[in-house]
Amino acid sequence: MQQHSHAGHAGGVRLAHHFDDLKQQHESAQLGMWAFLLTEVMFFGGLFLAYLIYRNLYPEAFLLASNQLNVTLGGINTAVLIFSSLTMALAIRSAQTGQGRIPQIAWLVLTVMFGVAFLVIKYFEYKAKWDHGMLPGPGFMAAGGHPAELFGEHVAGARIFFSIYFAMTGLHAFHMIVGIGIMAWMMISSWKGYFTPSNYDGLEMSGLYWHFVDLVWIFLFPMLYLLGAHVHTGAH
Amino acid sequence: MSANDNTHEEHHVVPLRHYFGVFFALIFLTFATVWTAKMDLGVFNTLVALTIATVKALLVILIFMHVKYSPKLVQTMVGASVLWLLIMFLFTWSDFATRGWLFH
Amino acid sequence: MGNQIPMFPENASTIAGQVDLVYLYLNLVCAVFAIGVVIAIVYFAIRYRRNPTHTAIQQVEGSHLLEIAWSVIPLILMMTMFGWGAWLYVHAVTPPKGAMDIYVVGKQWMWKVQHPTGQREINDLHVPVSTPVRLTITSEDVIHSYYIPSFRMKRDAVPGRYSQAWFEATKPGTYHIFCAEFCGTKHSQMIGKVHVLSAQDYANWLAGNLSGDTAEEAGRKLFEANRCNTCHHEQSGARGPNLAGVFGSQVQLKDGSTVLANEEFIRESILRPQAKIVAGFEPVMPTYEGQLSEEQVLQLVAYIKTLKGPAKEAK
Amino acid sequence: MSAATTDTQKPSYLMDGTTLKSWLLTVDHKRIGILYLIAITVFFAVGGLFAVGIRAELFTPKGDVFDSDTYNKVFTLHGVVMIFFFLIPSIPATLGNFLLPIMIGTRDVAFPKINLLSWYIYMIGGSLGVLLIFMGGLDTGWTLYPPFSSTYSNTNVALAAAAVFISGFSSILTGLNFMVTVHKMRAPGMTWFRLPLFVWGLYSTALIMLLGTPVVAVTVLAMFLERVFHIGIFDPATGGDPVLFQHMFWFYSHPAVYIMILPGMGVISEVIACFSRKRVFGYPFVAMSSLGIAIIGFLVWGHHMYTSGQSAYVNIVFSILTYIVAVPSAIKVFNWTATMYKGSVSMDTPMVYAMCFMGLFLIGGLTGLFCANLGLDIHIHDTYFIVAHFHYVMVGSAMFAYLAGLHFWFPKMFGKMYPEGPAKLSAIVIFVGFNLTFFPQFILGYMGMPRRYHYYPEEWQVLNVLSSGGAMTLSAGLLLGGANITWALIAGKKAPANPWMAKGLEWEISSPPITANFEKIPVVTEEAYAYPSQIPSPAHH
Repeated sequence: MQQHSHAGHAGGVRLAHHFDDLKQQHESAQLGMWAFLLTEVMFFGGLFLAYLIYRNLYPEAFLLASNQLNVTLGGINTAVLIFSSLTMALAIRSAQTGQGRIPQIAWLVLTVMFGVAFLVIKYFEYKAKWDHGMLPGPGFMAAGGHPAELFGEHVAGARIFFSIYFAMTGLHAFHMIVGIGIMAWMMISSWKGYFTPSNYDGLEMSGLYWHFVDLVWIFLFPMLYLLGAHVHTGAH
Repeated sequence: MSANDNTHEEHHVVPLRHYFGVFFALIFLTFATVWTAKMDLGVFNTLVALTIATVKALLVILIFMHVKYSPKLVQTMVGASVLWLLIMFLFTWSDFATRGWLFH
Repeated sequence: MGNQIPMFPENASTIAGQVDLVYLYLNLVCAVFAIGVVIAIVYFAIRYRRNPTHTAIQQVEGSHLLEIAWSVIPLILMMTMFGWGAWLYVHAVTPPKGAMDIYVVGKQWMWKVQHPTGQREINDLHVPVSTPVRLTITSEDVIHSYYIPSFRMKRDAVPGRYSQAWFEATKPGTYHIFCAEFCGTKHSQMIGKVHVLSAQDYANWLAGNLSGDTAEEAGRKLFEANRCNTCHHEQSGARGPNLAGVFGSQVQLKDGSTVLANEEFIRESILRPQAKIVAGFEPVMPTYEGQLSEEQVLQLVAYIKTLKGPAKEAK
Repeated sequence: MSAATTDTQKPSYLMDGTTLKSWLLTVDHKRIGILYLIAITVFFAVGGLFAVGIRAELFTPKGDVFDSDTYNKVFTLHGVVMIFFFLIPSIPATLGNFLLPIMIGTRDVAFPKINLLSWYIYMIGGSLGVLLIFMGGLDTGWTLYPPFSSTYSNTNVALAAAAVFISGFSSILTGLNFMVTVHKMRAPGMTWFRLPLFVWGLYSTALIMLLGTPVVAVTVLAMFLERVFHIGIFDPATGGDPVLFQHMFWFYSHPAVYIMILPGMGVISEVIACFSRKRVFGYPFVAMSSLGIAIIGFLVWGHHMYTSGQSAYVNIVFSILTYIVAVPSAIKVFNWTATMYKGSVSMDTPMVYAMCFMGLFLIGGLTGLFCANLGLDIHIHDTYFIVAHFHYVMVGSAMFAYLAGLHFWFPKMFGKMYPEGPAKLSAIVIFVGFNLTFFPQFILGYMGMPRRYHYYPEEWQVLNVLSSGGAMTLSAGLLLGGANITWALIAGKKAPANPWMAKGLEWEISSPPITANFEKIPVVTEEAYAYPSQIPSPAHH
């Protein structure tokens, strides 16, 4: 994450000493950012792999456990992230077309607002799971506990589902928080007038990061929330 | 899309209607995926959900993230990341899928 | 310690000699390559050493022919290594039909062995010579690995599942058993001896070590104590599938697929009954996870294997 | 293409600011390379001490130096320190950082601040590693297999996981920087097929760092969560599958072996070309074999899991792929040998190391074929055969290449020469000690001695004593070499810009280079290793 923001910084100020021209600087920043995103894909990929394997090992348990997630809240959050991606794209576009710093900052503020909204909704989802004892841990499988009653036979598989659920969404939320920090930084840079139609690397790279975080959610939503949506168990 | 021509791709300004088009497509596909998920399609539930997610991802990558207008190198990297994920998935999954098989 | 350093462990199973043969083949091929290259390096270093009288250098760009030759020839040789090794491997992991079953459970830091005839031992393993023995291996805690160098046999004991290995000892004697996967403090003392006995000695050993129940017998008692037969019986309307003759058959599952009823399947069906539901039955069986030890599960498996019956309808 | 004179007005990078702050906040890739060099040397010494501990213990079959718990910690920490804090960063972060921008003709790596950041991340990870030694240690083996690591071990697994996780990001950032630098920062005329082979090696390494390291990071993270919060992903007691951890772990950790060896192979290409005064035979094949190793190297991880309960069919697939990945390595060895043909071979210290490397890599690589063999590996897996094999590759090859490179570029890095006699002597002592240490282990392994054993049967004592004696010889050689280099740093003779009459952009600038590397960015007009057919001057140093 840090190297991303560094790249933005180098681009934002002007040409760094070791580059020949802005074009080389821009291409380097762009390639570097994509290389970073590639590592992010592999990073999340490890957890996607765990999901794939355990879903095949415990298909029933995964359906039941998925059913416990709130599709409405998950869906709203998906829409919220799509909104934020749009505003992010528009923030970059306003820098590209030289509309000055006010539109840039306005779009960034909207992006951050959507990001915060996402996290607030996520907080309430987490809280609900916490209250129902769905946090994976030794208590999860305890006889008489809520998960043990709900999942019965499938409590082991359900525990793995929730382990993966919390690991993936937690990691995703962490990326959102970092993203909001980057957006705040971009607002400051924008206010200082760093971004011009000829050089707006920092904003562009932040945008790539933000869209990537959105991308992860695009896959998490159906995999985690919608998996068991067609099974009607009565809970929720 | 002449990816070799670096000067051309740089600072490509995407028309507003493309952004809004993608945005509405994404919202529409979100509704579609929730709607189809609530139907019992058997094995196709997963297939439909993954297809829709992939289409959404492609829209974001190509338009929002400008990969459609980016140098070939960037496009290669996007492809490589998907390929490497698939390598990891495929080999690991094939272990789990064939563990029960024995020679006779 | 002899006056010369041995290079090979004892050759005491039907596989051992073949593994040594592959080893020798690889040694031969690799030695030819290694010595060839080393001679070339040393020769070039001397022949073309830098000195004042020899100042002309011939720049050689490269040669496609050579590149192809030294890619393809090693590749072909390596494919023979692969083929031989894979063939041997298939042989080494496929137990012959009718092999004697012995159950091995690893635990920090000992090997617990259960014979089909009821004898149990810790760390030691007594087997008859010239008899194929099939090991079903699991672990109670961490990953271990059951390793008998003289048999060239090794298999990880993974908690939560069964691994399978087999050997046929060829020479009476006593050989090392090691744990080959690091498992904690006394990893290097999780060792034992395998005693390969002649048929007569083995019979004597069996007679001298009579224990209460055979594995099947212990399994039958567990089967009754847990009232498994309330559901698993042959009358129509039974809540669970009839287990007579089920072992080794292809079982039709609810989701339409079929599965071979092997040890792993039976183990899973006891511990996680909902994982695979047999066609025509409801998922009503409770789990026995945590209620049976690994050894007890093995006893149940051994018992269910003895249940002979028609079971043709399972086809 | 004239060599810059050494007495320019501009100060060398070593003299461009002498305060501690000017070093700790530097963004100069050369200074960062030196910072890495210092840190890595310290970790190498720490890991080496643990190695001496292991071999001291194994002089006798019964434990008499440590108790079993301590022994388990000693070999685990040896592995963790050597792999994560020495071998993986060794050549890329020191020689690579120093030379990559110079060799492709630019002023710095693409992201200098990220480069410094990666050193700090490495230092944080490394400090946690040092803390680990004093706070509970670690006894899981460097492979950290659950459920032992996640549930049963009584040592500080969480801290170890944090150290590995954090240092992984240092590796990722270095890889990212190198990848972008090679793509975007090459001097005019420096086409891909004019790149020195060391750059090809670093580039291939960078790809592995980018594609593989994140996976081990997330794997270790999941294990950490399991250990600390008992969430249950790999633990069979909660329905998890420990073999999944092994898949995810080796998906990175096998390619990581190539992170250790690919840059070393690049160094050897440079050294052999220079001291044979020849263009590397079959240059494009050597270059492409690096990429080939990097890519195919991702398809073979399952050969670490032949006995783990992995599907027999998948074992067969992994076995054949493992044999295929050996082909590019073979290509390299043959081409290096052919490079010496009709050259003018000079046995300076770097070349001595390079020739030792070739011999040891031959053994290390060829014994890899034994381990790839399914039928054979069932027997030798997790024995001393494996230990010997990977030490031949990681120490015999990677470390020898590192020493070859260090002696080759030492004059460039510090502007001083080292005494040849002690340097060559130490190379020979290290070579002899190394073989004495590890060759007997092949025999021990085939006899069936499992790795990570504290006690062993008495019949194996002779071979173990040989091995331990070799380790002491090896240590003595390393101390001699280290002392020689240290002495040269203080009192070495001044080095000319090009003491070896070598080709390559780094030899056309002053020793040590100025901060900006080049007075003026060079324009490259010729192939790499364009050595003339005549030896230009007899005035060899």
